[in-house]
Amino acid sequence: MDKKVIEIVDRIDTSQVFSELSDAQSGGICVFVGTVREFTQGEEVVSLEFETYKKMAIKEMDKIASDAVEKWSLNKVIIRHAIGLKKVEEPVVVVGASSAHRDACFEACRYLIDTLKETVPIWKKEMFENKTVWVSAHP
Amino acid sequence: MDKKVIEIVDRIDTSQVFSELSDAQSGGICVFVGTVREFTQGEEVVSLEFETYKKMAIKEMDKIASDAVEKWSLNKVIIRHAIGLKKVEEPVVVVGASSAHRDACFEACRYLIDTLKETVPIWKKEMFENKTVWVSAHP
Amino acid sequence: MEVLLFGIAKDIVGESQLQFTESDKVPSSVSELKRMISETYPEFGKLTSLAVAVNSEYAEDNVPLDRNDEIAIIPPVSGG
Amino acid sequence: MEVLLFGIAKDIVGESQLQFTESDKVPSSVSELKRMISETYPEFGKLTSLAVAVNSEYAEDNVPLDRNDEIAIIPPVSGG
Repeated sequence: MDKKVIEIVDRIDTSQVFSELSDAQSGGICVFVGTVREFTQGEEVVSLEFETYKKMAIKEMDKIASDAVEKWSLNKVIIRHAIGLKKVEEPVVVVGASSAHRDACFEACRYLIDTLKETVPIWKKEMFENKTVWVSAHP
Repeated sequence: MDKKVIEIVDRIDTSQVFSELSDAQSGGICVFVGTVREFTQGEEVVSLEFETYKKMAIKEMDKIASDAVEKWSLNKVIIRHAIGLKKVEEPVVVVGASSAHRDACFEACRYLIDTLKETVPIWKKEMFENKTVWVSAHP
Repeated sequence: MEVLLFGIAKDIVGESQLQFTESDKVPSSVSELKRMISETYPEFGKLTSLAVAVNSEYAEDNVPLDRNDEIAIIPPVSGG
Repeated sequence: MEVLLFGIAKDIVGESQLQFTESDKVPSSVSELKRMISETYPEFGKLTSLAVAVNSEYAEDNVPLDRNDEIAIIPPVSGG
């Protein structure tokens, strides 16, 4: 497997992620999975819909992964985001880092998800019973 | 599933951990897996052997999990440690936390592994080509 | 010149692309594009932020636009 | 009185349990137990730390020991 896995997929399978990040030089693997939460600010979410500018999103995800590999000397890194309609409890994003020691993989994993949320052109629409909202669009 | 999963096992299966931590009230799941690294301080490790005082270890792991659930309002938490002989790349410990927002699950996950390493009566012997070392036993 | 639209930008305009066909109305820079769309569609002025990508990279306001560039409006992102 | 041994403690003593059979030599507190084993097995003095568990809980030095307690020597832990 390549050192970096960067993907936009229709459906995320969380069962293989630790195998994908496994490495003989790693003592620690940290993975974050973002999932659809039933309530947001007290309102019941029916589903989320994700849309992307795929070509640019892959580029931005690759930059984040490369920066993390360099900064924390990671052995492997994964950034995988799902698009389309997602129901409650479904995984929508997986980021993970594999490194010699645990400090590095924890810090890198946090960096991956925080930076993804800031820069990667993916948009999330929350579908409630009676309305839809593009998240973060308005102040 | 119970809110807390506390286990000492012979072999760790990482493929189910995100399913185990899945929860409709969670937007984030953070998991750390500790694995056997091939080299430690430049020397090649053949394998690790873990031994435990099981009754006490389960009690201590349960305290750590309960403290984390309370402090970070976790929806689910897992602490699972393997014992016996482990070869390079094999998982030896899995800790994970599931929470509404990602700050909580990251902080809790870090707390789980850091505290486990400080208080849970489990002992690790590193087997090199020509010697064995009980880790941390001597200054 | 074509401009790709995503997320709320697509909803505001009601299309997935903007077309600038008359040569005297083609924006020559990122800042001019932003100004033109905000004048035509005041809803853009209410967004948290508004970015433009040129050839699938974020572009500063002073970046010039060419009709062969791949240009996209990037409303506030919300992945993850 | 039986004392369980784990990890390097088991290696130092060469057994998985210590037996205190003569009534005049049974330690009456955690601190006395620590002192007795360190005198008999000086290797314990070289460890990073040495703890004792009574009924599977960490016990301070002043905790008294009863022969019905489950007592264990806890050398420096290294899980994870």
